[in-house]
Amino acid sequence: MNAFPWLSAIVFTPWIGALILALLPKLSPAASRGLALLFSFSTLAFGLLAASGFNASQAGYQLVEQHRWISSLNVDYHLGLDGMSLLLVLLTGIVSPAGLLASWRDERDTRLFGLFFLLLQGAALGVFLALDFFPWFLFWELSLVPAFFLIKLWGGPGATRAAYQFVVYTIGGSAFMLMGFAAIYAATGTLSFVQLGQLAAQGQLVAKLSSLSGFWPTAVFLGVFLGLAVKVPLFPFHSWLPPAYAEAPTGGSMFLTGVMSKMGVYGFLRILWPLFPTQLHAAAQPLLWLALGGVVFGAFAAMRQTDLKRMVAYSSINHLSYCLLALFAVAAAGTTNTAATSSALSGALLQMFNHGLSASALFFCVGALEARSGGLRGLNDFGGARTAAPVFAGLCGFAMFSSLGLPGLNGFIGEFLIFRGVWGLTPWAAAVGCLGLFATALFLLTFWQRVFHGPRKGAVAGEFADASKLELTVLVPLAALMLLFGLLPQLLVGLFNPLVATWASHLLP
Amino acid sequence: MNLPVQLLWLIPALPLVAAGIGALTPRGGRPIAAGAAIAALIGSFILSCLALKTALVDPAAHLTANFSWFDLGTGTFRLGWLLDPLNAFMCVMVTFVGTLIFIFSLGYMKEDANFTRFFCFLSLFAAAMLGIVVANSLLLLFVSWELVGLASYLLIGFWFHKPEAAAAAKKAFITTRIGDLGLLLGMLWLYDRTGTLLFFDNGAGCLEAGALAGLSSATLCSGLAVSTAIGLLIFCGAVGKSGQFPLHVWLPDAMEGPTPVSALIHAATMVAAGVFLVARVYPLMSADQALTNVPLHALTVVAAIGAITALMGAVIAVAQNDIKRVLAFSTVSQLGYMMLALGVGSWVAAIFHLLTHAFFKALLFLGAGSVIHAAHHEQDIRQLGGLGPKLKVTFATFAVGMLALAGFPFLFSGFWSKEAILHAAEGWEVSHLPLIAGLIAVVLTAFYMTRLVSETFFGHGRSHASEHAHESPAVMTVPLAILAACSVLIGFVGTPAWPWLQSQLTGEPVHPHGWFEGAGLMMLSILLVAFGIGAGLAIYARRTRVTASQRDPIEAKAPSLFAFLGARMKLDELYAATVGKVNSALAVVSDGLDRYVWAGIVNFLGRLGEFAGVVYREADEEGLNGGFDTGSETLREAGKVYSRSQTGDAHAYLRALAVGFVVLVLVITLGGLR
Amino acid sequence: MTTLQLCLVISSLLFCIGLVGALSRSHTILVLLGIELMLNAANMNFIAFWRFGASPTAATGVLFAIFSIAVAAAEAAVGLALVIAVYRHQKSVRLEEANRLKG
Amino acid sequence: MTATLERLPLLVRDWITGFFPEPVRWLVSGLLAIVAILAVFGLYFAYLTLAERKFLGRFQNRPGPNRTGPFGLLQPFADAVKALTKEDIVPQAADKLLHFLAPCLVVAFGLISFAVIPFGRYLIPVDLDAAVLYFFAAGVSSELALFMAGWASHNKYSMISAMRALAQLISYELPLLLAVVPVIMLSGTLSTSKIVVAQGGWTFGIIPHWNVLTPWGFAGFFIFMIAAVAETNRSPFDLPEAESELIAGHLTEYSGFKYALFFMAEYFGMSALCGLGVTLFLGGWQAPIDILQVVPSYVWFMVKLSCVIFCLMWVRATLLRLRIDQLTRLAWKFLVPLGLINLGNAAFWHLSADWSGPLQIVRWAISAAVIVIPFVLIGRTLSSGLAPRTYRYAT
Amino acid sequence: MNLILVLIGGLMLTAAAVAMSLRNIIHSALLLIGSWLGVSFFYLWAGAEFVAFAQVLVYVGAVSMVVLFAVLLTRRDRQDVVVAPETRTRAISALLVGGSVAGLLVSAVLGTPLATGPAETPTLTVKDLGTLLAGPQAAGLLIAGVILTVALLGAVVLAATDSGKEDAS
Repeated sequence: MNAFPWLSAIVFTPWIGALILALLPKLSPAASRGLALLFSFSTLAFGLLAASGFNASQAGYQLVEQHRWISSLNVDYHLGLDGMSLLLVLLTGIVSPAGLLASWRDERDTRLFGLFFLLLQGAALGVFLALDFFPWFLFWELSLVPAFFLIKLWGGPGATRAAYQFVVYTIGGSAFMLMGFAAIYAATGTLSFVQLGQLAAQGQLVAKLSSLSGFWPTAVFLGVFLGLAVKVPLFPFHSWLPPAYAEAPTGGSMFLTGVMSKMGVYGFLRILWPLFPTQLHAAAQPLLWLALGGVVFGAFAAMRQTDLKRMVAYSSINHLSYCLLALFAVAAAGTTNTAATSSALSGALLQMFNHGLSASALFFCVGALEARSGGLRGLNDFGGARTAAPVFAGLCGFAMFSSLGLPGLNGFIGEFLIFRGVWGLTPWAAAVGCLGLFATALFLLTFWQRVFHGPRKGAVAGEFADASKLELTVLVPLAALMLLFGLLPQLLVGLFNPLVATWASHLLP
Repeated sequence: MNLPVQLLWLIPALPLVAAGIGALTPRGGRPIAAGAAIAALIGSFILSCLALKTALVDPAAHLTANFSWFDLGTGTFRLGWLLDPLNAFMCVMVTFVGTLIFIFSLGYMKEDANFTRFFCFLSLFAAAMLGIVVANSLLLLFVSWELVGLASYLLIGFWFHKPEAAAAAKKAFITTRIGDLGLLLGMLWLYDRTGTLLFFDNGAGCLEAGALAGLSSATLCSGLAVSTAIGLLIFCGAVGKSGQFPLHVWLPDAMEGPTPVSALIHAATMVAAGVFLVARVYPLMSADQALTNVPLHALTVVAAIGAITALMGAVIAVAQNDIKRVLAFSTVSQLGYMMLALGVGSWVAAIFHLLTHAFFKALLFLGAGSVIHAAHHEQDIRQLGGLGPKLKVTFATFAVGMLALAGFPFLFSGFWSKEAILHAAEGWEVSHLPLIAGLIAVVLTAFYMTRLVSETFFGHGRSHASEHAHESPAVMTVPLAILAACSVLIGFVGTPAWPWLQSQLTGEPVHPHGWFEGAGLMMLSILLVAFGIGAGLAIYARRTRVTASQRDPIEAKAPSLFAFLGARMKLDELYAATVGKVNSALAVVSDGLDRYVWAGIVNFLGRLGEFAGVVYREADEEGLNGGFDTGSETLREAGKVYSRSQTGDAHAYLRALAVGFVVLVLVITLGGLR
Repeated sequence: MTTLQLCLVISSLLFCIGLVGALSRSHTILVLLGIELMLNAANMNFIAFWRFGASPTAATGVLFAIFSIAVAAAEAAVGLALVIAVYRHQKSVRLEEANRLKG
Repeated sequence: MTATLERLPLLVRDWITGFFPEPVRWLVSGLLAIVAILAVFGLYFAYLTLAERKFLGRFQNRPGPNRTGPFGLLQPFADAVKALTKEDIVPQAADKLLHFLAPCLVVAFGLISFAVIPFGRYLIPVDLDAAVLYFFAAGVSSELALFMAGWASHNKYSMISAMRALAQLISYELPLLLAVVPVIMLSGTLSTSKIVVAQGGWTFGIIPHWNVLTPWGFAGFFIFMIAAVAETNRSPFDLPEAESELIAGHLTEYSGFKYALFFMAEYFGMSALCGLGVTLFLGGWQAPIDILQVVPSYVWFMVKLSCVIFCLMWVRATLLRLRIDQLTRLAWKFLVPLGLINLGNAAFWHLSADWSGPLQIVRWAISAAVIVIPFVLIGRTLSSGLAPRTYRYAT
Repeated sequence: MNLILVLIGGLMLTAAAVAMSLRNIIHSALLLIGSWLGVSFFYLWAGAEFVAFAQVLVYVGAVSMVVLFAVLLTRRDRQDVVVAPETRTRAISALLVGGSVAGLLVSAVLGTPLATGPAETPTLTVKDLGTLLAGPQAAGLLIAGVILTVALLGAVVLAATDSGKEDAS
């Protein structure tokens, strides 16, 4: 690979787009939409280019960019790409344009919307690529600002409250994390994930933290854990999520669920686990319960929702909890079962990607329903939509069945691998988790049945258009990707398998 | 010409492609969709025959073609195809029966607006079923298994604008999914224990001796062998899919779908999948047979479930008035037979019955479809009647099917397969209860089938629909005739005298036992059949129903029992009151936790923050500021006193300073104070 | 008489000229200027001691002079601002008339 | 060849000093420098006046002086003769001593500024360590002369104009210094010769490393030049000599050669300040392109100086005179805040000196944003509520 | 060597003494500027180049301007700059005090055996000074900065016209 800074290009191109939008206040809505979409697509393009230059048989960071940034704080501008990052970059590249297209018809200040969206996209990409806590945390917090405005300004009637709750809750968590890292910095003098990971692998991180005071390792672990757990969110830190997802504009919801929720899981895998293996191991049993709580309660709570967006939001909690379930099972078990461990981790990574695809597609469908019904999105506001709009119904069904883990579509293989791994490590957790699978099927089919089946009624009784060209543009590629990755998971697994193998073989007992 | 196992994937792939074509065909392209579906299935049929020929070259061999699906850690995850007589026979049966059902659908669905989509789903259904059959991996099987579920969901809910159909579809999917979760867990456990999900992999597969030995030797804390536990979990899947007690409730509701779909579900594809699954993993299920110190054998449970289901299905069928529901419960009952056979150790008999049942149940459902089609979608047998003379071909073929199902001696296939099962049950050492249940079911089967035929075809029409019925077109009757012929002929491949099928399935020669070895049991069952048919004729054919509202003779005798059975033993209500209640309670609890507890905690913390702010403000104003005020006041007072020494003349100050300096220096230097 | 002593004598004389000016003149601005002269004399001492002191590399004297100049500038600014303020009140710039704290 | 040309002034100096005995050579050498500056800049002043008149003429679409000598080239000498032969008038009530001292001092202070400007690679009269400080110290002294002229004339217009001039000079001293401080910070020295050396080098051989080519330097250069125009009392900041209000300002009571001295001092001051601007921001005597180094450095300096001065003439011909309150407001509310922000900007630039790769672009972007955003914001705030003037009785 | 010093000192002292005795304030201010310039020449002579320029910049450039402005702002007409002669008693007392202080200081200077440092002028570059100011003496620099800022603000507040208060008094 030549010296072109691919990763910086990935991160900053959306921001450049945002800057251009910011500097052209007189831009027409159509032009600003187009511009935003163009820059949003850059991630996919750069991501694919980076993937083409990516050596998939190697586990370490590639295309690394490291430059001294703030010498006095020992802070580097350090970007790197490994399989996990690449996976999430590609996911961002897919979800972001789709999210922009989802709000294509929103006439409210399109330029600003595109601007915030691109800002958000760049920040998320930065989180996925940064290898030093300082830039990482900058990106992490920067992502909140545009997200806040996206929810507040383009959201539904309860958006303001939801946005505040979202931001305050997340910042609250982040504050703990920041304090934790301040302690780490005080103890070790570095913020580089790579160096900290090496320290942790040699057991020195805990020793150095302990040298400050005995309770620091635990306190720091808890702080970092809180910051990440709120972001994912891990049950019971999730109460900001349903209102935020429900009130956000469709594009925002898609991005929130498709990409931002992955930031938390990514943090767990990139930071918490490598840096605090022993603490995580010690805490894994109760955490396992929490993850299971997310799986089960998320699914059952979704069953009770009458707001479709809230329902999908709860399903997100459920799906993301699978990822954490896998991680915690691995952490709880240690290194005894390499096959199960690699299964669980592969599954968690796949699940991250697949959930991004299917959940954002589901949000898109709900958004489309909302657009047709003039803002209604209750479970009982529809009926018989499949008669009126068969193509749309079919595509929506694709997303739904992908989400409930139908074999042959992408959602299944991740869940299967997670359950396979978790079963091998902590069988009872897998058994309890099955309850979530069942409930997911139940509420998604209820959704499908109430909205699409039966006689036409509610919002569908009148005029109800089938999928428009715009919707087809978004949904057909998404559906095709779901099918593709369902049939050929190797396309994704191949990217991160060496990484997973390394993880599985280097676990601490 | 043989079909190499590497090309076995073509068999499910052809209908899958047809499904794709059907999905992309617009509504107007009826011939394309239907043609593609039928042609693909005929192609699959031909390939299946070739595959069968290949398999029968060496019946004992398991031909496999495995390939890597994706990398997993240091290894890879592999899938594969399998060819042995078991799935070769299944392929032939599925494609053959499926083809006939497809052709029948041409006529039956002629007027439906969504004709193309129907064939798309049918093809998908067939493809998924064929996928189950040819899979050499439990995961691939599971994938196809779920696709079968999806296709059945789509087809049962084909007339989704009817709320009942939509509800039935959902019920089918959810109920089978409960079983599937067991299957999933079993699969996970199996994978975890053996490290592979391939059935046969040159000695490394999970159904081969090495793996099985490990599975049956390990025990759980309760003394149960691991293989037993895994087997039972996998059996859960079969229970769900094959409509076994207690998960049979979806099967009668599935009658909401179009009749060819019912035929396909009940005869060739879906319900057969469960039996096939158990037969496929039979080595695993029976791995614990050799153990004596275990509390439970997997097959015992299978036999018990099978017996219960066989009996229960037959009993409920007696009190049903919907022509398709009677057949549905007969299917439940017959599937119970098959499970019973599997449980008592004769998987061959089970497969034999599966094959014969496929033909005559397809025949019966298609016949019922023909009747419904002729009678303008009237399904209640009380409203029908007197159709015999009007629908001659349908009547004749239906009668053949009825006799086959009832096990009419010698001529009909159902007799032979049922005899094989009863024979196996007789030889089971554990208990004779399954045999007794089976025999009771024999009587009931003969009885309710006679009732069905009498009510439908004898007497005279009791409604406008039945009076103006007319025979279906040839596209529907020809498949009926073919199926009728097969229902008769198929039985002869597995008679005790010439057990060709059995020997081909097991791969070792089965010696024909003499005519009289099981003659006692055979005579008993013949008598029972005769009794059942006689009773039926006596009650229903001698005095045919006159009006639709006339009470059933049995209902007249035992109204509460009849109502109980008619309501399917109130099992649905029971489930709604237990499982459903628990489920919704859980949902309410989850939601409530979320809305009140977590949100409450968060809000409480927020309030706490506000409160702290108030406290700090008060402390600031009262405490700190107050202290400063007092201090300042004191200083000011002090200043007032001190200010009196100030005159205000700057020159004077400066002068004083300078003079003071001089004096001080002089004092120090001259006074010697240094 | 060494060079250092010469420097010190000059600065002492400058200081006293400033002092005499400050004491004898009644115009406030001139008083201030006298004081400035005294400050300058002090600064000269710093520089002289730095120049002929034990360790010129330490540069303490120079630094002190710099700070002193800075503070002197501040003093001048404030002082003259005071003069203007007083003048505005009393219409006079005579120092001895500015002996009331209340205006 | 180039080296010889480069050293040519030194060779000439050494040749001349060679005629003198060793003990007085240093004195001769110093005197030579003074004489050279007087000669060169005297001539330069002479032709600047001509050039200004010519250019102003062109700007106003008239030929300018063209009668005295070819193209009017002898006009300056004619003017000089005229000034020398005019009567020297001293008002009755004037403070005679100060009236005489003022023009002398103003020229003297204008001239001593030249001592620290590096005219070429080897051409710097006095290479002081604190040269920039010296320059400003010399610069502020000329304010004194201005005050003297105003006070001594015993004329209220002169007095008001002197007060105005002082207010203006003090106001613009601050932005001028604030614009210079970043350069000192970044090059780490007060020595003008080292500042020029620090701006040596080229990226790709064509982009010189002049301070003006950085965000902070660009902003600094403009602040510097605006302040410099004000410091030299030139249009549009020529309020002290606003003839419509103050007749001729502090020059009212001067005539003849004293008047000419003030005029000369103005041009000397302008040349010196522009010379400092060239030194600090435009790379001094450095060639703009690598390969153009064959041209001697002092030529480059004079070319740059002339360009800058031409720009000042252009400005004079184009812009209107400001009102006194607008003038001070511009300094205190616009240039000073901008200068302070630019100071922070330069600090950022200094701290981010080791950023490389794409961070360089980030560095540029941040630095540019830091100066552009306040520029826009402050500019908008100040100009808000100001509409184009409308004339009630004109249509 | 000493000749130059005596010259500078004489110039400076004369200027200061004359300035302190002149009646025209403008003239005394201008003469004082000369005296300050003399001080800066002394600094240059002593080798403290930076302090010398700072002295010129601050005293000649800033303080003198403030003084002149103050003078011009505190007069009603042109003749106000010529102040009345001081009373005899005051002048005599001032001279007495000043003379005694001068005697004291000069005798102290002459009577003290002072160590003589190096004859060579010490070199002190601006860079050294800057390093000292930004490093060990940073606190002093900051404090001086704060003092200057506060003084500036205070001066502005004091000198600013506040017509309302003026009327009230």
